[in-house]
Amino acid sequence: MTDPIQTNAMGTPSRLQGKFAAIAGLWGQFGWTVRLAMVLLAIFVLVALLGPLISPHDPLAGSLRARLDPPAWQEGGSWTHPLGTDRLGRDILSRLIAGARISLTVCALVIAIAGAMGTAVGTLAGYFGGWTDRIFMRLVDLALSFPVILLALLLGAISGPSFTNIIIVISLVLWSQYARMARGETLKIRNEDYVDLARTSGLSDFRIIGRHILPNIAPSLIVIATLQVGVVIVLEASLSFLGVGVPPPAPSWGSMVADGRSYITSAWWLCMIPGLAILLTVMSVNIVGDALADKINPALRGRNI
Amino acid sequence: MTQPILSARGLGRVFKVRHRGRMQDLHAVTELDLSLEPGRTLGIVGESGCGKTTLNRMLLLLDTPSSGEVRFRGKTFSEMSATERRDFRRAVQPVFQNPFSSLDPRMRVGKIIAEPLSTIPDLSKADIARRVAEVLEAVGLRAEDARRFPNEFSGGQRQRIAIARAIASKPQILMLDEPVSSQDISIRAQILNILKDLQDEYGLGCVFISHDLATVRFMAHDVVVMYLGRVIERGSAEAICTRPGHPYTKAMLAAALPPDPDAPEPELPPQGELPSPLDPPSGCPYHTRCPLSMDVCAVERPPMLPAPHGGLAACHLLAPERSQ
Amino acid sequence: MLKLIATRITEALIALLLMSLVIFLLSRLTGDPVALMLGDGATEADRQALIAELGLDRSLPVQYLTFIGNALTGDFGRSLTASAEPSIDLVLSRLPASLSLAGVALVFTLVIGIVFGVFAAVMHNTPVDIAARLVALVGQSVPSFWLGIVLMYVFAVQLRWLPTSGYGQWEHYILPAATLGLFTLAAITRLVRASMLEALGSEYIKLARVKGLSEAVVVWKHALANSLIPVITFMGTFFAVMITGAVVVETVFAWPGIGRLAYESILARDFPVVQTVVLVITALFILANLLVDILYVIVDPRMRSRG
Amino acid sequence: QADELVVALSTFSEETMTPWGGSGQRKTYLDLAYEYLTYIDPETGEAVPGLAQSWDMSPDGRTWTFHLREGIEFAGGYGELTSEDVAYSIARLIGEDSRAGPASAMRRAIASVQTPDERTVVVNLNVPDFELAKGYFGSGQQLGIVSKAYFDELGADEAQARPIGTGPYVLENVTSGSEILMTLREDVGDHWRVNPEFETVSFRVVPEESTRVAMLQTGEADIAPIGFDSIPTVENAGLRIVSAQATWSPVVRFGGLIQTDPARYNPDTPWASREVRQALNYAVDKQTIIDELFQGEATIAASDTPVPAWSEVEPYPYDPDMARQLLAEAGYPDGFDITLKTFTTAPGAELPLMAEAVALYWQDIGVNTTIEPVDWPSIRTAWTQGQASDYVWTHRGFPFASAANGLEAGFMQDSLFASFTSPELEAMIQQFSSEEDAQTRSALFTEIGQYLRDEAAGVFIALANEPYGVSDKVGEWDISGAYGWNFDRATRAQ
Amino acid sequence: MVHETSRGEGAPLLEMRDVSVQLGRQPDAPALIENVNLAIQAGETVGLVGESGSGKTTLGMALLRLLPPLLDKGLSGEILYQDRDIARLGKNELAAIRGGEISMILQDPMASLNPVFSVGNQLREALRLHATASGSLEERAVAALESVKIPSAQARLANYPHQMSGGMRQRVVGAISLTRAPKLLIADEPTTSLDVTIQYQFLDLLKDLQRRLGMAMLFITHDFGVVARMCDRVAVMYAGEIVEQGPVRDIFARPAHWYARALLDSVPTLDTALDRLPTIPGSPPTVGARPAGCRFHPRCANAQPQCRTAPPTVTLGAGHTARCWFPLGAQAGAA
Ligand SMILES: Nc1ncnc2c1ncn2[C@@H]1O[C@H](COP(=O)(O)OP(=O)(O)OP(=O)(O)O)[C@@H](O)[C@H]1O
Ligand SMILES: Nc1ncnc2c1ncn2[C@@H]1O[C@H](COP(=O)(O)OP(=O)(O)OP(=O)(O)O)[C@@H](O)[C@H]1O
Ligand SMILES: [Mg+2]
Ligand SMILES: [Mg+2]
Repeated sequence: MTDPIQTNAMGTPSRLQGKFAAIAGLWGQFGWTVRLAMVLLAIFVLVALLGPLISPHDPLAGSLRARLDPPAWQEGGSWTHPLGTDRLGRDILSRLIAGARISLTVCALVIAIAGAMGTAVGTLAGYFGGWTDRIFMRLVDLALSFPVILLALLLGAISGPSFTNIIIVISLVLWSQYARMARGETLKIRNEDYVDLARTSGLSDFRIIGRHILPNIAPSLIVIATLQVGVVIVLEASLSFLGVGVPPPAPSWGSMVADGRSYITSAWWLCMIPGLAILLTVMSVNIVGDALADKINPALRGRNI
Repeated sequence: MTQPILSARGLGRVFKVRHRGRMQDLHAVTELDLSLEPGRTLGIVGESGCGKTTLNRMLLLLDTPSSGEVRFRGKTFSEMSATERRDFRRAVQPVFQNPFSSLDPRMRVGKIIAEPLSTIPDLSKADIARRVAEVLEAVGLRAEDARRFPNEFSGGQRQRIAIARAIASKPQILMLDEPVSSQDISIRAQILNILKDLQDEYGLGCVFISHDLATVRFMAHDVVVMYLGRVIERGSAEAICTRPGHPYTKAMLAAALPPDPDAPEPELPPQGELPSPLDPPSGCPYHTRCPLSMDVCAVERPPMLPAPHGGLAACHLLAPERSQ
Repeated sequence: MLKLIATRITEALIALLLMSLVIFLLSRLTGDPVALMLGDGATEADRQALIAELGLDRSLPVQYLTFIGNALTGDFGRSLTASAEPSIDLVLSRLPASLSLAGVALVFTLVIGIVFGVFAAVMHNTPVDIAARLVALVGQSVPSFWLGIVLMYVFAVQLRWLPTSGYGQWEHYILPAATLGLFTLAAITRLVRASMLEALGSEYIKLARVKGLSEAVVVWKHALANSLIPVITFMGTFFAVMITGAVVVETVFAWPGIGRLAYESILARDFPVVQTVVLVITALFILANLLVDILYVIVDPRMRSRG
Repeated sequence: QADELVVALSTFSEETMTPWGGSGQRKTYLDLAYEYLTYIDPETGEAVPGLAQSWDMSPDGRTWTFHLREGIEFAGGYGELTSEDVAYSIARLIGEDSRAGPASAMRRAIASVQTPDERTVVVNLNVPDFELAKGYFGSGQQLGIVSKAYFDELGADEAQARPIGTGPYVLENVTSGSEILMTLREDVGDHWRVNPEFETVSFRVVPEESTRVAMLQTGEADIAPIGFDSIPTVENAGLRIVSAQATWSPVVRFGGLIQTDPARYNPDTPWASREVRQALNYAVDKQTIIDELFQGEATIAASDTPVPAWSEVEPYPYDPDMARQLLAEAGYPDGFDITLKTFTTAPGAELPLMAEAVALYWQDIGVNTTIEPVDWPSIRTAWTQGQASDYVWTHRGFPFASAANGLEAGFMQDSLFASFTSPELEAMIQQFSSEEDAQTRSALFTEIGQYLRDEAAGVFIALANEPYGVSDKVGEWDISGAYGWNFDRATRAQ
Repeated sequence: MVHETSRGEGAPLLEMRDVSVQLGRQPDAPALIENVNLAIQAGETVGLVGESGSGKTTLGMALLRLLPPLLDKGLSGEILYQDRDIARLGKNELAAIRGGEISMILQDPMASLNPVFSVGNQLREALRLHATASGSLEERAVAALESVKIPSAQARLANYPHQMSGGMRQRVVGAISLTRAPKLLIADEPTTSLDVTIQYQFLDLLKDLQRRLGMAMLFITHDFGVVARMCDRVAVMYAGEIVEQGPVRDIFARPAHWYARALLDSVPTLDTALDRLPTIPGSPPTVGARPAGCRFHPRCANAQPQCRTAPPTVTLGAGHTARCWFPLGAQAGAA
């Protein structure tokens, strides 16, 4: 029995149910690997969001006396630090949780910046063609293939590793992929008859881009964005290794692995646990991304790098 | 004779294309004249690549002619004021061949149909909704369908939506570029009937583009036959489909196979390859395929000459000195 | 074809100029080599003398133009730190190590990636496919330095099959090449698998089967030839990925390549070397892309008529 | 092979082969080829005879006379060592094109060099230097003696690619960025100084520490510098650790305390107050840092730089309450914000980690620390340009080759790398530099150490060792203090 | 015509018995085509007409087992060719039948040629398999192109598909498909993407080749004009079923199924000016949503309650059958 007042407040129930059914239907279409990956990702996001609430310790506070404690199940470990402690005696689990938040923030910001930049460039280039296209695309070619890591190092060396730098640098590496994708998709959609029809209806170019082009290229861009989450995490880790990653003491998963690398034989959990977290997350993201690509635009499958 | 509502004079379109490593001119449409009177339907036939779509896009002002001009109510686009341009956009509406690409998959049908209305000032939401319902019913769909998305419709239904959209702004001319060639036979007949009804009901003028003479015959009053970007014959639909004057039109008629196992063999069956528009033949563009080709055909391009059916055809055989 | 190469080279030169400017400006933003070269106890007068000696007292545009002018005559300046060795010599001496490693990684990546990709596609949804996809997934999910260290510990320290690091014999190539290549191997496997699946469903494959061709010819000739086109497109990016990876891998495996040289000279603010490394890398990259373009024309006849 | 000693280093620095061609870091490999006028006794820290058999100093410390050992042959048949060679080596080291670290200071100090005979070198100084023999001319510095004949014969360009010295090894081959291979001189027979056992010494550059550890574990390297945290790993692998004792001192330096130079003095920082600086010292539990981060391979530093003479100075104890109290007295009962910049060098890979540990302790007394990793050139540039005035940074101090020079470089406003000055301190140093009496000098020196400690010129953490992993292929090998690697003294295990 | 001389008394060249194709192996999976029974005699041309989505291509693909894996798993029934059941052959046996015994021209000439190999390369590949032929490979390739009336055949061998026009490509596909003189050719809408004048010429060419090689043909199309010109017999498909089949003249003159009749009527013609076209209301059902009973009944002008149950197959003349409760011809015959 539905309460009429509640129904009114919530909007038409049938539509809500419809949406729910659609999501459930989509869920049903995926295999168990994809579902597992989705659950893992959901946990990852949840952990990142809840962060400080569920973290057993302050991720930045440590005690040198309790450094390099092994995980609880190892000999010498204790449940105070279920995953052990790091080089300064900080709780690894707490840092992992805080790291999820940092990684998520980096991913979100990079994808927002690179996505916005790339989409703008790609869409304009694709839509207007001609010189705009040529200039923009040369730029993209350059950015896409130039070893931006050197720029990253320079930037890092100049102003020191900082959160802003990481995001700028990774965005610089990744925006071009969106640009290429957005351009390709825009070219396709520009030739769709409904764009011509919009023009014969007297719509301006920018309204056409806003109304027809962007909504239609969005799904492909979302797929790219999904797949790039993994790229961002791995790239950040590499930059951390080179000393220009997320600056300490903030724990990013990448810097945790990088910092723990010398302990691979003496205190394996230092780099293995965050390494595993990266592996699982990135794998999940890629699995989900591939599955989305299959549903949204099969041509994108396997095309990300 | 009434004043034409839409006309073109000396219309030409040259594309620059890269071919064999060089930039070359591709003459998609050349020196084309036509005029459309209110309430009449002009059929344009020709084989693939002869420039039909290019012509259509120029008439719709989606593409700029390389030469010649398009006039709407006697004025070229550059002569029109902003209001007149808006009037033009409302008065001339297209329907394209592919109903799948004509409808934005992310928009509800109602919004798609309302798009041509969105540039009209002083139109209330209710007015728009009413108009959308009206046109949906006019093409045989239901008003509720406005809330659905295009992917919930079959090809035939989509083409109806495209037509509904085209008539939403109460246009005076429909530009129809092969509106049924992607449709199944049973659907094709339905759409053709709807278009014909609309024509009668609203007194719409139409430009009907097709490669199928039989459909053109059914839809159009007058017919223009194009070959390699040029008009080679024009006349009434009945005349062109029964007493064509140009050998190419004859070949087209012959190739349109009748659904009759015992149909007689045609006298002038088509032959030869369609020449590349990048490298059009000299003289009469058709002479390379024409079974009746004469020496002069390769040298001199025939002018439009009066044909026995009362129209005009560009064939040396119709020259007064030869027609006897 | 010639025209393609000509336009490419023109574009390349513009790109080079652009790149050199960017690097020039960036590298001069903070930190200077003078501070590093001055011994403890040096005074302000020492500093000024050294600055003048190195020509760092001139205005930036003058410095840049001098650099470009000299570069045109083949003189890329001398390293500021190492007793003024010509920076181009330094770069060239490190180049073979990088190129040979990239070459080995490339071959390794291509051969295994293509074979994996093809089998995964042909045996779609079988354990083979799943295994290939897993490898591809893992390959794209691990940071290369981590992979490098893990591989080193497993194969060199634990199993003692291979040397940990160093440069010289063929054994030295295996671990760094594998580390460097795994990421691209994964990418190529995915790419080949996806485009093979696409190709196997295409009409021309049906026609090939209709002809009565054996399955091997259908797969390895008809489907694969088409699937290689996206792989070639990827090759352009491959180079960039290699350089990125090289900085890391060369550090981990003590490989004397230009990635590490770039990294070290950035850290030392050795401007001429930084500039030269970047220019050489950019030039190499442009060369690689030119090669890719040519390869394209060879593999995809449709590109030929585009001139 | 058993005849080869493989040394994995974190860097070759510049790969140049002349003593004046670059930094002192190259001494790791160059010291196999070049020798010095004097060597430093690791026990006493005093100079012992090297290529110079004996030396005299004029009482004013302005004239030094070195008497060369006889019968010392250069490698490659370039003849016997003469005073000409020494003069040439000095001239090159202080020449305009020299890239050696002490070049500029030596150029200022040396007025002339005379060679009255084949075996005698007389050095005239512009300013008194009572420690020239163990300082600039000792094995801890860069005055390796080259053969003048060799340079005359081949010309400067050719000759500098290949080191020809009196040392027991010659350069065999360089693979840029990868390996420097030294082989034993054929005529090494009865070398005056050492009796090397390894036929070849191969230096490999391996920047990544975990790779060096792996190489030790697999036996690919015999000697390699490692991080403190790798000590257990290396020991577990059955290898031995040899540490260079107290070769560097991790310290936190304060910006803007060049009180005698208005351009580099920033009185507005909280740490401009001595109480605050002391508080920041009291707040840090240095012993725990040493036990945990340095694996016990260090001792608490009382003052700047590892100097034996300062061992009597009492370090600040760990006393957070005292620290809080001092802060309150200085007007910061709730603490303040501070930026701590940090970087890595070799040795000194632990500096960022130490920075984090220090930050943890400071946090305890309410000093809110932001760590900012930078790289060494940035900070060094900011430092030389007097722009490092509103933050503090981690640094590593090195032992003074000569006390006077060290003090002048670190605590006089003339020096670009001064980290702390005050009028009293400069006066003390001046007095010390011109004091001719050894006893008084020593007392003055200790006084300066005490002053630095009391002023809390930095947060002195530790005098740290430099651990090396050593394989069981190596029998005896000891590293003597700073800059004395002694790879030519390494023996083969039985 | 050929079939008059070659039609034997014996078994047909190819016979489909209850062929169905489902989306996968599960018994309740939706079927793309259902219980198709169709026989092709040696040398005859059978037309298969129907609207888009009715299952024509699926049927053609099923005959050569070219369906995508999922559909191939859902194939049931028997496809008897000579003494073999194609539905049960393995990969190698299929390769042996394809090209030499049964060949196919695919729907889309633009996509049927591999874009990265030259035309000559692709042609020679097929020729090489034709062991019995004489002459050098090169000569045979030229001859093959000439047989499909491609001018300057020698030069064309070096061309790549994208360098040829659609009509030319379709002829190359024809040449490749016919190199090994198959006994049966399946032509899946070989002319839909061609211009009318080019289509006319290609149809003539096909007819000519068929006469020369004496092969049978299954000609898939949706164009009644083409059927009339090319075929001896015709089968009409609707929603995955063959609703009517018989000799061409019978069906054009006296269509029995209401669908076939309506379809024939709704085509505009050249010689008469009409005001309105007769139409079939609604649109064909999609695969998952096909109605029970007679698949056509929701759109049928003559639908009766009975039509909701599966209709019988009625015979209306020699080889002329229809699946309808109320066939048109039968009423006429009864009257
Ligand atoms: N944007 C363009 N750039 C270059 N060439 C073009 C362009 N648009 C059309 N063409 C060329 O112009 C000629 C006419 O094309 P158009 O599309 O007008 O033909 P059509 O008669 O509509 O053909 P179809 O029946 O295939 O639709 C063709 O040769 C075509 O390749
Ligand atoms: N692989 C597939 N998976 C699912 N459905 C399919 C598949 N292939 C075809 N279909 C569906 O099966 C039905 C029959 O398709 P088929 O291609 O055989 O029709 P057709 O008669 O050849 O149509 P057309 O005239 O358009 O070529 C269509 O509704 C199509 O959507
Ligand atoms: Mg067209
Ligand atoms: Mg089909």
